[in-house]
This record gives sequence, structure tokens and C-alpha cells, in this order.
Amino acid sequence: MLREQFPGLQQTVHGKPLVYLDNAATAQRPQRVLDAIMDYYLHHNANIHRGVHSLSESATALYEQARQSLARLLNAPSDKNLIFVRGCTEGVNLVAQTFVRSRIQAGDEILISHLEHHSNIVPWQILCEQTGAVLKVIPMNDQGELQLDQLDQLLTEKTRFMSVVHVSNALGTINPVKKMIAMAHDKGVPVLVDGAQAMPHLPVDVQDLDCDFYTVSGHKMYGPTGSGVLFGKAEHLEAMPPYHGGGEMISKVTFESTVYNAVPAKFEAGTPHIAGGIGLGAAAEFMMETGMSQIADRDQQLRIYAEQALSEVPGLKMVGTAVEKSPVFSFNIDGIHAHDIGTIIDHCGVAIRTGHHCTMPIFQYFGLAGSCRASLAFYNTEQEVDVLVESLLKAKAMFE
Amino acid sequence: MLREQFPGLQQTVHGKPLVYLDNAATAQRPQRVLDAIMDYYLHHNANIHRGVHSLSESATALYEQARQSLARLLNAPSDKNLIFVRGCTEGVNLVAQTFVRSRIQAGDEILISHLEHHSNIVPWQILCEQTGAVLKVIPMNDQGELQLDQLDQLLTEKTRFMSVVHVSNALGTINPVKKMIAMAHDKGVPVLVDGAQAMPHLPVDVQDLDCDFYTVSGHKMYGPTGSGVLFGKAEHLEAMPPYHGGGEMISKVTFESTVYNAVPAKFEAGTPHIAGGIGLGAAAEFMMETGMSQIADRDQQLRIYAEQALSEVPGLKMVGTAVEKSPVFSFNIDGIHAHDIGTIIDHCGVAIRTGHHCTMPIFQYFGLAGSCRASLAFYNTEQEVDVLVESLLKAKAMFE
Amino acid sequence: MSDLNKLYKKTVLEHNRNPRNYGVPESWTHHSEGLNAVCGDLVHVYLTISEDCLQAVHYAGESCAISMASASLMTEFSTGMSVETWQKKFKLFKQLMDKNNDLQEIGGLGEINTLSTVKKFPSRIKSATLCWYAMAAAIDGIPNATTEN
Amino acid sequence: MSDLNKLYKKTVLEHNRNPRNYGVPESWTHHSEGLNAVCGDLVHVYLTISEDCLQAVHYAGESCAISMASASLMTEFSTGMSVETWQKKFKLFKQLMDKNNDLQEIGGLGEINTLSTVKKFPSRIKSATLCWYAMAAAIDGIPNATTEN
Ligand SMILES: Cc1ncc(COP(=O)(O)O)c(C=O)c1O
Ligand SMILES: Cc1ncc(COP(=O)(O)O)c(C=O)c1O
Repeated sequence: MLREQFPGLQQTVHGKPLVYLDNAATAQRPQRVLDAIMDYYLHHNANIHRGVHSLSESATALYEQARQSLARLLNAPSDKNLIFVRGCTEGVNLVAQTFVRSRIQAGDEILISHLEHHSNIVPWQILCEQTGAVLKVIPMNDQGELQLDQLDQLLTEKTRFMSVVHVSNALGTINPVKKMIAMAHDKGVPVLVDGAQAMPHLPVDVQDLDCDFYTVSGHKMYGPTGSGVLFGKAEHLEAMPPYHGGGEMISKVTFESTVYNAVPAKFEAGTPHIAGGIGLGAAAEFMMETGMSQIADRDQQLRIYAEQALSEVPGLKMVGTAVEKSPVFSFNIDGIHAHDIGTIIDHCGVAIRTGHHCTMPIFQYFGLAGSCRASLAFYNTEQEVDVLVESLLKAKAMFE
Repeated sequence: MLREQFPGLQQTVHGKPLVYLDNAATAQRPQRVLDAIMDYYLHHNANIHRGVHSLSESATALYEQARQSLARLLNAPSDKNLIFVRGCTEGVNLVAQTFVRSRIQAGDEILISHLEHHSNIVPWQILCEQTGAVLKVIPMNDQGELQLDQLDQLLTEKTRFMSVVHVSNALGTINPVKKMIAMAHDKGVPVLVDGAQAMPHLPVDVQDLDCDFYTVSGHKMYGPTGSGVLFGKAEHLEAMPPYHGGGEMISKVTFESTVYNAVPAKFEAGTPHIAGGIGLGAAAEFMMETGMSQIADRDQQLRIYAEQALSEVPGLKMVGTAVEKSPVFSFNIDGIHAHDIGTIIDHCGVAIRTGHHCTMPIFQYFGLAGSCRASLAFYNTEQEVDVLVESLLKAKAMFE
Repeated sequence: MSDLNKLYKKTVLEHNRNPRNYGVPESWTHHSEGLNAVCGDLVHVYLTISEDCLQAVHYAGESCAISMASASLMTEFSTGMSVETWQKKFKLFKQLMDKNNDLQEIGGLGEINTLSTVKKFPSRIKSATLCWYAMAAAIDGIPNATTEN
Repeated sequence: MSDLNKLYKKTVLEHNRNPRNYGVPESWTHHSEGLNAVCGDLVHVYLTISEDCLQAVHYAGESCAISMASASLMTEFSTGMSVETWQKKFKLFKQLMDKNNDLQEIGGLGEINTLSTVKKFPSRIKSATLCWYAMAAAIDGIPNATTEN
């Protein structure tokens, strides 16, 4: 059973078996990811890239193999298209401060969507403040779907960049990013896709999407914390100025001038999170062996089951009812505040998130302060959905 | 025995017991650091700061306790003075791009020293390119010591910032940073200290030093890869613009405007390396229990022993002979290139680093392409130093 | 009784169902808005102070049960008190709610002590304390308060 | 014999001690500088090409024994060869040094095959290949070469 490979799931909370439904915040990790981390610390504990001794050579080899695994998972043309980052947030900030900052002027426009996570809003607000550029937003409808009929007209001759989320962490909406990218490219606008919530659930093929950049968080795709990857098209990575200055990203330094190293080293200043990169590689291997389409299928089974089960809770109002959805459920229950629900069902072992989920503009749209969010992964079960429903009924009973 | 707490040391390389003398590149980690990492992944695997469920609450508590441990280790006034970063490189870049960038103009000066690691050179070169500021360098002498008699005149009314290394990774020189900081403050110049190589070896007291910023790398101080801490004085952290935009660092977001969160959250956008922060807290606890002055004393015993032992290798030329030194030895041997030595003694189980150690300007000064560097930690032994010396003699014999 | 039941049962749910002094009063002399933006808690406190005495204490807002009940309890507890006394009580309350100790009750806080169970739920402490910070701000003439830092 | 001894003993140390065609020649028709800045390897290659034939091949520089011996071997191996033949040999050499296979030798590379042991030492492969990339650059009229990327 796949589920048994995840030791973090085998525990009890308040004496009840853990029902972990907070996967959109962070996933659990399979044993082989933990083993890969420990194998590095126990048997290959060295810094990478410049050592001639054996430990350093094997650590370097493991780290670069991980990059190759991730290139295969994303179907990148080469592992040289991948930059290791701390997570999606760093990926977006890196692109904003290098690629976009170097080609933007006052009055230019950056286009995002109403479904973005704060990590794909605030970096652009900061950039706009720094440069005088203007932030534009693709609107959404009451189902939590983007109004794509407005996209064409939002892509003006002033638009310099578009950055959009693949799957919404708050509502589960799956955006038709391939189509959106094609529309942007028609106007010559390069596109970053925030894949934080897509990679754990869907097959992602950066060449098929034809995105200019794609970024993922390791900790959400069953990998270590502090790990992640930014994919960039080779010509962009070559042309972009570097990000951090430091060790590894240079090939020659004098006090007068510095020659930067080749891509991707140019963007990886300093000692990276070596154990994290290696662990993330193991997560990628795990996902490929399990099969991304198997994972996606299982997700959809769970989504359908949970949608049905939750609809039977009296007074439960679902927020976000897109046709194309990941197994993420945002909801409120009449007369009980989300935080109270979160606290109460935690005592039934059920872990969900409550609040605005770092997407305040989405909840401003709906006139809500936030929601309860149950986010599932392929290792969750129908029984766990049943426990969630029961626990919600208990919370209701307590408040009656 | 302390040494036995480091499982990475208990292995063989090419059939020989590992003699790990590459500690300046990255240290080995005690079992309790690995245990802390695994304890998080197995028993507290959740995202931090906004969850109401039990796993998230305990993960948050562990992460914030780690910050407190680090505050105690550095003697920071409060844990709110500490920002978690990926390592020293990110720490320097963060200060350059926020604090310094926001207060510098064309023609202003930034002062560094000739002993800096590339991570404390290139971020300032990038900033100078962005702003038109000018980089100035405190010179060094043939012993690899800074010429402090020149410092006063290098601190001009144009100097806006000074960034200096506490302990040189290439030569081991321990700089009198407290005195240097006082001199800079006399001219109203704020100071960042790069503590990458100091924290693993010396008691560090940021209040006694009176530095404005101090940054350390977790992986060099017996903690996890991808972890580190930046200390900043409270008034600076309050006044500085944020760094990355994203989740956690805001308190309110609309598309029109954003209110930043309080310090230190303001500088910690996105999901951090949770396991790394927790592991680094365990490293700090380990160091405090072992005792920083005990560690420093043991380092000096080893330094004296190794200095003597290496001086007996015929043809060995030491690079960097400062009076105040950490147990770091840069040397060359007549007629054998450093890379060849590194490869050969690796076959005796001895791990050293060869090359320029990310300090090209230091080796330009000495007219060298690089060196062999043996860098010791308190868990190394006199016998290991003897193995190093024997292995060097073998390498020489091979080339005769 | 489990911590959860302790937290919610009795007092809190009762006050949540039957909030005392809820709603914007017709007049007031002091007002402050307490907002914990990150978790979305919002509470307004309206005071009528005359001759250094808290003649009336009202609250309004939308938040979780703990936040609402804490405000309801606070208004009941505070009405009629002198400002000086209230400020002493506020100090005691902060000690009661400090997660670094495990005091279950403090003399002189009466029914407020039922809130101490919240310390078992660290992420919820701010819900219980927000209204008190808002009231302290109102007394000091400060229009906004938060417990975030 | 251990890999280490295989790598250093015999050929490499011999060429390191007695480098062939070392030093800047009096004249040349083609030149390139090969630099791997990160590891500090530097090698200059000087060619005299006439009628598409490598009449003379010299090298200079300062690097590790592997780099120096590889250059020495290369000059001996290449001298007198037609440029076309050399370019075929260069392709074979790249295959020999590709760490993704474990070919120990390739027909037609003669003594150059002794360098294949370097694949056991991944961090040193670039030392062995730098001079070849520099020579290829010199033939193409490119003044600088590197194997870093
Ligand atoms: C003195 C010094 N400063 C800065 C750094 C950069 O640290 P990191 O690579 O952990 O970012 C190092 C690491 O080698 C160092 O030795
Ligand atoms: C859609 C989306 N984008 C970006 C992020 C930010 O990712 P991280 O916190 O790993 O940097 C998240 C994480 O919550 C997310 O869900």
C-alpha cells in the first residue's frame, strides 16, 4: 500500500488516528525521501561542486542526479534548465527581481490573476513599487474560475509579463494554463506558472505547456522542507542577470570585476540545501514510479467522493465550485467560525487549515474572512473523508 | 566522547578510516541534529504559523524554540532579532538588497576587506553596479592579517556600510572585529559581520561586538544544510524594506496595497526550511551544552599541534600565518599541484579541500592559483593530524 | 472532561449563544478596533467612561466563538469598574493568558479564569486576548489594536 | 593496482616529469588559452598548421599533473596528424572521457587511453580534457576555451 510508505501518517492525535487533510499547506513525505536525507548526512556528508575528495564527489553526484530526476519529472529539455530554490516563493521572487526587473519600466504592466497566492502577488507589488510598473488582475467568477474571455484584452501592448497559478491552493481550481500561455505568447508576453499545488497532483510537462518559467515547492510534493525548483527556458536563463552573489555562482572574481558561472550555477550562490535537493530528487523518483497519471486519477476519485460527502453536511457552504478541480475543499458552516471548527475537529484527529490560506483577495471577493480548507492527497482514503464529515457533525452538535 | 556523537565520522573511505579535515566547507552533524530533523518529519510534519491543528501547533512551537536557542547562542537581545536564512550567502545578500540598497547613492562607498569570501564580495559588487556606489577594500599583509592602521582613513564620510569576515575560511585569520566595529561606529558606519567560520569555533556575543548585523551558516556549525540565521539590530529590522514577497511576511493583502507583518516575519516570506530551523536549534543547544569556550580551547590545542606537525613536512609552504588563527591550514608543497595532493591523500582517507576556496583575491595577492586547505573541528584528533602528515609524505614520495 | 470540552462547553458556548453587551451602542466616549488580520479576528470595543469609571462596555465584530465569548465575558466583568482597577485586572489577565506559565486561575478574575484553558491551544490564545488589547487601546485613546507581533 | 596508482603511476607521472613539447614555441599559426577558472587549471596550446596538417603542437601553463600530462600526451599524439583526422580523434576522446559510459579504451587513441582512469575521479575529468578543448578552439581560431559549464 502506498499509504504505508508515509511514516508521518502512522500516528495518533488526541488519541485518534491522524486524518491529515492539510496537504495543500505541506505534504507528508515517503520513507525513501527521509532515507535519502539521512543517507546524505550519514554517508556523503560534504559540500558539493568543488571538492576533490570522495565524500564531496559522491555528494555532488547525488545532488546533480536529483536535478536530473526533477528534469525528467517536469519533462524539462535539460537539467540545466532547473535552478534549486527554497520553494515557490523564492522562485517567483527570483524571476521578478532578475528576468522581469531587468526588462520593465514605469507604466509597463504585469498581469496576474485573482486566484493567486500571496507569494505570487506581493513580489509583483514590490516590483511595481520599485519600477513604477502597474499590476493588472485577471478577474474570477462566483465559481472561482478565471474569466478568460477577458484575458485577451488584459494582454495589452504594455504587458511585459504574466504570472499565474496552475492550481489554486484556496479553492482547488485548475486553470487552463496551456491555453493562457498560448494567448500570452501571441502577444509576445512571457509567462511564469506557479505550480506549487499542481505538481503534487498532476502530470506537468513544461515543454508541452511552453511556459517560460515554472516553479514548484518541494515540501508540497512529498519532498523536504526548504527545497524547490525553478524551471526556466535556456535563452532566458542565459540572458538574465544573476540573483544572489556569492560562492559557486562565479567563475572568476577580482575586486574590480567578476565573471559569472554558467547556468544554472549562476543562480545558485552559496552552499545550497544539499540534503534538500537530494531528498527532492527522491520525491521525484517516487512520483514517477507511482505514476503521475495514477496519482491524478486517485485524486479525482477522492475529489468526487469528498464533494458528495461534504454536500450532505447541513449548513455547509462550499467556496469555489470550479468544474476542473483538485481535491481541495474550502467551506464554511453556518453559525460556526472556521477557527472553532478547526480546533474542535483536531480533537477527532482531523487536521485541516482555517483562515484565508494566504489568498486574502479570493476571500475579499466572496465577502468572507476565510474558510475551513480540507486538502487531500492520493494517500488519503474514503474512510478519512467519512471521519471528516462525522467530526464536522460533532462540531455542529456542540454549537447547537 | 564528543566525537562519537557524530555518525558521519564513523566511516571508511577507500578502505581507510575517514579523516575529515574539510570542516570549513561543511561540518559533520551530531546525532541529535539528525534526530531533531527526523522527529519533525515523523511526529510534527506540518506547516507552521497559521494552523490550528495539533501538528501545526507543535511544529510552530519547535521552530520558534529553535529561534530562541539561536538567540541564546549568539546572545541576541531577543529571538525577534533573528531571521532564518539559507546560509551566510543569503544573509549578506538580504542585507545588501534591503538595508544598504535603501540608503545608498552613486558615489557612496562600501568597505569590505581583502580576506572576504566571494559571498561577501559579489553581493556588494552587484549592489555597486545597481547603484553606482564604489567598493573599497581593507588591505592585508603577507601574514594574511588585515592592515588595520589603514582602516581609519578608509572609513570616509562617503562610507555607508562595512562588511567584514570574522574568521577567514581560506587562511584561518581571526579578525579583531570588535575593534573594527567600534572604529566604524565612530564614523557612523553600520557593520555586518560574516560569521560563517567564527560561529563553529568561537563564542560569539552580538551585543558585546555591537555589530549591526551578524550572519551564520547552519551547515558549518554542525546544523542542517539550507539553514542559517541573520541577526540584526531591532531598529534596523524595523526600518528596512522587506526582502522576498510572499506568504507569512504580510499581515494584510489587497491588490492595491499590502501591510507587512512584524519583524522577523517580515523577512521570512514563504514556507521556510522548517526541518532545517529545528535542526539548527538542536545544533545550537549542542554547542551551548558542549560549551563554546571548551570548543575554542580544543580548537587551539589542535591548531598548535597541527602547525607543528605540518611544519615538519619538507617543502610545505604555509599560506597565512596570522598570530590569531583558527585551526585552518592553507599550504602548498613544492612540485606537486594541490589537486594532485587532494586526490592522492583522499586514498588515505583524508578529506581536504584544494583550490581557491571561494577567495580568489586572497590567492591573487599571494600570486597563487590556490592551495590545499585542511580545516579542523573540535572533534578531530591529534592522530588524524598525524595521518594527514603521513599521507602528504606519501604524495611527495609518489612524485619523486 | 477533555480540554476541548473545557474550552468550549459551559461558559464559552453560553456566551457565544447569548452575548452580553453586544452591538454598537447609541453613544460612547471611547472606541477601538482590534484586528488580527492574519487570522481574521475583528472586534470593536465601545466604552462610556465618566469620572474614571467604566459606565458601559460594549463590543461588536465577527470572529470565532472564543473571541466573541471572551469579549462578552470581558464586558460583563468590566462594567462598573474604575479604570484604574481595570488596568490592574488587565495585568492579571495577561499573566493568566501567558503560555509560559500554567496558571489555571488567578484570584480576582472570577469567571474570566475559564479562558485559561485556551493556553492548551496556543494558536487560539490571540483570539481570547484581542478584545482586552482593544479595550486597553480604547481607554488610551488609540483607535487600533492587534495582538500580532 | 589501485585506481589511484593506475591514475598517477606510469604514464602520467612520467609525462609530468618529462613533458613533451612544453613551452612557448618560437612561432605558431594558431593559439588558444584554456582556463577552468573554478579549479584554477590553465593551459595554452600553440599550433603550427600548414596544408591541413598539424606540423607542430606545443603547450604551456600551470596546472595539476593530470592536466599537464594530458597535454603532453596530446601533443605527442597529435603532431603530424591531419586536422581532419585530429577532429575525429577528438570525438573519440570525448567519448572515452564521458563519465556516463565506462569505456576503458577506444581503438585508435593509443596511449591516450591511459587517461580513462580519470573517470573514477569525476572532479578531475576536466583537468584531463581542458587541453583538448583548448586545441579544438585553437584550430577553430577561438582564443579562449573552457570545459566548465
Ligand atoms: C567566510 C565565509 N563566508 C561566507 C560563506 C558562505 O556560506 P554559505 O555557502 O553557507 O552561504 C562561507 C562558506 O564557505 C565562508 O567560509
Ligand atoms: C499556490 C501557491 N503558490 C505559492 C505558494 C508558496 O509556496 P512556499 O510557501 O512553499 O514558498 C503556495 C504555498 O502555500 C501555494 O499554495
